[in-house]
Amino acid sequence: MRPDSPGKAAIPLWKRRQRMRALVRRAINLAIALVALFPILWGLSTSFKTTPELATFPPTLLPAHPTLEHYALLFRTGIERYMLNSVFLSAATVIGCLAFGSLAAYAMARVKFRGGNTLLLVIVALMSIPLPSLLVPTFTFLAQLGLLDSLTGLALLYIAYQLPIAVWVLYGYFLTIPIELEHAARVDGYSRFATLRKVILPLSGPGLVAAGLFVVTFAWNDFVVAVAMTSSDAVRTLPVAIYGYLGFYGREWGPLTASAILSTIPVIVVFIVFQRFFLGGMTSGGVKS
Amino acid sequence: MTTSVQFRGVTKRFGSAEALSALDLKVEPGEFVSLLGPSGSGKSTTLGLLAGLIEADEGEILIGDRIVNDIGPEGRDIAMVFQNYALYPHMTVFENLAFPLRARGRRRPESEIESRIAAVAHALGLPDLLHRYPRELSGGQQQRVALGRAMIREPKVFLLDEPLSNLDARLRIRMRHDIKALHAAIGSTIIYVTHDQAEALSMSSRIAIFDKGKLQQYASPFEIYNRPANIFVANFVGERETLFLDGAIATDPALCFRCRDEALAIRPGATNLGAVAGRPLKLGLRTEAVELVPADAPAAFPVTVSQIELAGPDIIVYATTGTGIELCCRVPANRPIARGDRLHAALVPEALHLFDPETGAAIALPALENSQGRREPAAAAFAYKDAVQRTA
Amino acid sequence: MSAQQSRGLTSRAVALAGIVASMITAGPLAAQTTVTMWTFLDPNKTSPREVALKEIIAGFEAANPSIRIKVEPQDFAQMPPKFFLGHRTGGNPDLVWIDAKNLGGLSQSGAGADLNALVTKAWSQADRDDFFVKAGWNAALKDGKLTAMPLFHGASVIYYRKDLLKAAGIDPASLTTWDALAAAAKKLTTDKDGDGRVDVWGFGMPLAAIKTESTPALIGMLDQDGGPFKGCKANYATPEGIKSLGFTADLITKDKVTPQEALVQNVDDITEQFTAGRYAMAITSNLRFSVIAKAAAFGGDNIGIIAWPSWSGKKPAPMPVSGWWIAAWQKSPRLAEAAKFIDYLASKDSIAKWMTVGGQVPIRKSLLDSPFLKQPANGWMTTMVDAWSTSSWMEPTECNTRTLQSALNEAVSRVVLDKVDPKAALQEAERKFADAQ
Amino acid sequence: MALPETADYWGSRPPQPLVMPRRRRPLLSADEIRAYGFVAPLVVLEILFVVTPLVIGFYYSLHRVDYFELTSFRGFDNYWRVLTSPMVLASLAATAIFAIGALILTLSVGLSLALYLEQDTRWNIFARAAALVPYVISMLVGSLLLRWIFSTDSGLVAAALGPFGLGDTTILADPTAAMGALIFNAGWRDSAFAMILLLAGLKSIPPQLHAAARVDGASAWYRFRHVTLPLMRIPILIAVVRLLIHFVNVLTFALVLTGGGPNGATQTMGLAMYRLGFLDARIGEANALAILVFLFNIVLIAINVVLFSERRRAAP
Repeated sequence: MRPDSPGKAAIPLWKRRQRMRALVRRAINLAIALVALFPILWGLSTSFKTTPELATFPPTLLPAHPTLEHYALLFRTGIERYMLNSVFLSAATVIGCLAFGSLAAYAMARVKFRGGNTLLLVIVALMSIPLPSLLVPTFTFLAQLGLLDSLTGLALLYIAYQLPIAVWVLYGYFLTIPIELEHAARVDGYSRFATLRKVILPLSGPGLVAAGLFVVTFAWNDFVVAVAMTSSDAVRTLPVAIYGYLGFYGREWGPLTASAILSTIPVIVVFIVFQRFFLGGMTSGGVKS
Repeated sequence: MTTSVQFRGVTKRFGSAEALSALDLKVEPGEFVSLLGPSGSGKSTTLGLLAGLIEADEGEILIGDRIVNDIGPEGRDIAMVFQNYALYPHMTVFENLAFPLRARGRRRPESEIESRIAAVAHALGLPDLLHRYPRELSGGQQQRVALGRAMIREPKVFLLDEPLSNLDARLRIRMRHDIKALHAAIGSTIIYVTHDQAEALSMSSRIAIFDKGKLQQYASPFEIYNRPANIFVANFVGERETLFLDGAIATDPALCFRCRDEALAIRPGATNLGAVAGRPLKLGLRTEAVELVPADAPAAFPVTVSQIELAGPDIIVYATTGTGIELCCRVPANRPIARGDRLHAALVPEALHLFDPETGAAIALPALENSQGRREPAAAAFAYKDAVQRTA
Repeated sequence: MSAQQSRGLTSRAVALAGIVASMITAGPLAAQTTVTMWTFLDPNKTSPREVALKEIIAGFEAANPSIRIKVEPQDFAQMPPKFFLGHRTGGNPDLVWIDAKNLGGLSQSGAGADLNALVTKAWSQADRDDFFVKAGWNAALKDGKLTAMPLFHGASVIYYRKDLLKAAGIDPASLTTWDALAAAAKKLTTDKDGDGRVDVWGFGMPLAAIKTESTPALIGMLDQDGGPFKGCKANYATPEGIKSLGFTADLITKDKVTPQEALVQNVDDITEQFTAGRYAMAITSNLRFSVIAKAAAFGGDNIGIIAWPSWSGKKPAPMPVSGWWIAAWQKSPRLAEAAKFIDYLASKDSIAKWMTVGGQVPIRKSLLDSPFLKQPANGWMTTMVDAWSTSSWMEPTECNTRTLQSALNEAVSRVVLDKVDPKAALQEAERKFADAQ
Repeated sequence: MALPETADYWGSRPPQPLVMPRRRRPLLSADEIRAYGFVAPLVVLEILFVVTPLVIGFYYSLHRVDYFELTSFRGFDNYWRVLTSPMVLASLAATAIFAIGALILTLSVGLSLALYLEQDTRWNIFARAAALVPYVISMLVGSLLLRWIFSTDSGLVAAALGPFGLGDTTILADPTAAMGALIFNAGWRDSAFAMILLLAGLKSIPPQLHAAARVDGASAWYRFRHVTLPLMRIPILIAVVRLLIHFVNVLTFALVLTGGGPNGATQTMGLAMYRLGFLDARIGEANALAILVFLFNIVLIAINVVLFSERRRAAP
């Protein structure tokens, strides 16, 4: 740090401090990311280890001989079918929640009807019901409806579980849309439904994304409900398949981490793509309302 | 309790766009400087940089002798009034006024805080409102509270960011007056951002005009109005749009401006227009640069009145020349003029603004050596004052 | 999207998925009966037992071209309750695997078809007597009805590392008393790299409350007359019980041959760690032998199993019996085909497959002198056979024994962490057992 | 709910006749009927798949259930059994410690993250996305991975604490440390959820208020204490209630990370319910416990509802 070194001396002190601060901020951001991601990065590393290496002690941080054997095994045993089931189920849940959710949220946000306020409070209450306590009765009830062990039954359950939160987010979002727009549409002769479809929904992108992401996170990751309500291979979802690698006679860390990584990638991609909308939707909708 | 402010080659980029390029600006202690420009011109960026809310990419910012680039707003000893007042919604007026006093690290005795608030509240006519919340105040009252909050600490530099833009027209004129009185009373350096030229012209000791991130001109309101440094300034300042004509000064047979095959006669005056005769020019015409004259005046060209507008004591006459150039001028309202009248007009040499058509920069004229120069400021000053009143 | 559209799409996709699935499993032949079976094994996976199941199914289908076996792997914990419930609500598979703790539930629910009538009626007495683990056979027998057929038996056993014992000069045959076991474990607990931390522990036990195996706290009690149960009443707080619990806790606190972390480790953890070489001896299920042998870095032939020690050393403590049984759903429309498959599973050939491919101890006497068992690598199987033949013990199937191991494990925790008196800890465990009845 | 009834809104009342016919307001206006149509799918689905199972669960809780067969009516005996069971009582304490600890950790980390990452710079967006990953991936997988990191076998604990002479520390087998690990697991996953809720609240504070406070000379702490915190009161309270409900009921963390051990130190009510119902096959009692937990939730839910209404009133 010789003061006469030409490169350094040219940069004023305040600028160096400014840069230092920016660097420190970046370092902190990196540290946050590392703490959050470390376990997942370990899972990623593990998924590339050979089976013998998985059993060694102490465990290695990075695979000594990276291999794709676990991923290959997954595709040999038809994981793509479970993925397809999960994709279908997630899509059905998101579509159902957004369709029914925006109808209900619109009515609650814009139409005065008896019981509307009560319904709103009931929605908030429903959001907080713990699912595990409902499993056994749901199982018996679903069996009586003949919906056990079917994707339809599972999708209906998921929609019912996630509708309250979708309504909550959308309700908040709809309230932020200027009511004048809607008056204009109604003066122009649009019905309630057409107003919702042609005016409100096109303006609700961020709200729909926020609600959709909450819903998809649940539908894509749930194994508690799926494990209880389904049994046949044709309707097995990805999380249940992952859960299966926690086998009866010991965990199979290789396929377990590999399938976990496979299931994680799509959610992360979706979230990164929609992050801006997500926060936007939450900001102007769900919380502020 | 006053200090100078200086920008030295300050540049700020947002992404790849340069919001402010290489700004050099010095504000002397106790000055009232307006930063004037259209939205996106860099004036608010300049204020943000000075407040410390934005960090500069290049260059240095000084308050007094201190480089403040790496000092946060809390360490700069400044006060700021925000466009939307930024009153703390969860605090009463009293608490809002007390905030700057309590926020500073050093504890002040509550009695001192109370007496300061009482004084400021009295000065701004707020004593009855101290226990209300901001949402219970009118726009003008909120504005006063915001001012009071800025005053309470007696800062060295006052920053005002379009503080009047949310008020109605009359209130705005009154607040303008009050702020100016306030400046006279406390003598702090004030930096005032506005896009309203009337505010800038009526209050400032100097005006800095910005466009596209560049400082266009930095001078007294008088200079700005009467000697705009370039086409942008000439066009931006003034009651209504300035008319720009491409052509050249000719002295033969008489002094005139040749444009579109037409010779617009210029009445004799104190300026040495002949010095730039012949070269291509852009001529800027405001209303005061056109005069209605008798048909037999030494310099006159015929026009036809196309429209008239009442503007207070005057009327604005829109008139078309033979080739269809539309001029406008101001005459006292008692002159009987109607649409379709055929009249004569002449250009006023002292009120003409000449610019280089390539660079847009003003062309300076060598002054005439005779004594008639005295007349010029008086006439122009009248026009300037006039413009200020009318744009309000 | 309207509700009708969404539901329509759903049902169409379900139908599509069903068609795809049936194309995969049904094959080209049309006039076939498909028998569905729930098990925790997945024949598409590669563990020895799963391979054995696949081969057995292939053999059966070759012999019975008109019957297809479709396996639907299930979560092992939810499979039995789902089956019992499905008996009422419908939707059950034709066949299901049942573990020891659910045999009682099976007979109580009435979901299991009588296999005596369907299968063993046609057997000779010799055939029936061939199943030498009598406790396992009788457990599924109630009022003359056989509701489940044993497939293979399991037990919580002590695994050991031949190489490590040899290096320490310990003869596994000498570990007939608990004291000898503790002494050996002490010798085997070592810090190889000298960093002050133990690298290889002498004795590993799964002591978590979930996913348990039997530990010395229970096995030690079996030495007493009449065992730890009187009907469906637990009788733990006996002198033998107190001694057993104290011994187990001491392994952690006094002998320091078991890491304290064992208190939260389940049998999966212990198995993984034994496989990774963290233990010289450890308790896990004998059913896992083939999995461990396949994955162990130190080589499968270095693994041995000993019979349970006892207090006196005169005779080994009783070997517990658990394992898997197969049952047919009483309401199945394909009961005849299902019974055929059970018959095949119980055949000498299939049991031999479980032994040679699946690495399971054979449950038919007639297989005991097969050359496979004479191989040195399979010596552990002989150990198991001997232990079960000498003395075996099965949890009372008529009671809810689900809290048995977990409550005893919690009792160990109480003694180790809370320094509770063993007797009081056992009384707590007795209460837990009683509460569950 | 701002739109007045249509007829009044357009002011289109017919001229009043001399003799007023007795015209009653129809029971339901056309708009109301339409509104009921709009909320019908929601109401039907919730009644079918949430309310009905809740009622069935209550019915179960009054019986002895053996393998899903209701074998005898027990009245409220199951409740009594549950309330006097040492396992449940211990789990109550564990749940309280866990929920409060996790709440404090999650909320403080979430709030710090929200404050620190509020600006939409590229690096902040990256850090936010990374922090969100534990929340969006499966809870089961996340907890499994953390469990490995906390186990002595990973060697990470020894490596981290070895320099302090604590190389032999066992986290999962020590009741206090295991609870700490459980709380860490919750914080690791759910801080991002708190961050999102709070970030949304933060972003609704006009940025000029912060700028004003800075110019007024307020330090970062003073700004937080006197500007941010008072304006964030409702979003914070809502986050508190939502997280509390989640922590009181969550099962996966404890099930995967510690299995409730050691010695029941980390056995939360969710796990107790799971053990009773799924492991010990005591379904009547499990349902009784579920109903009791639900009643406790109702209290939290009521607070949530009250906060929600207050926020709606406060909104402009």
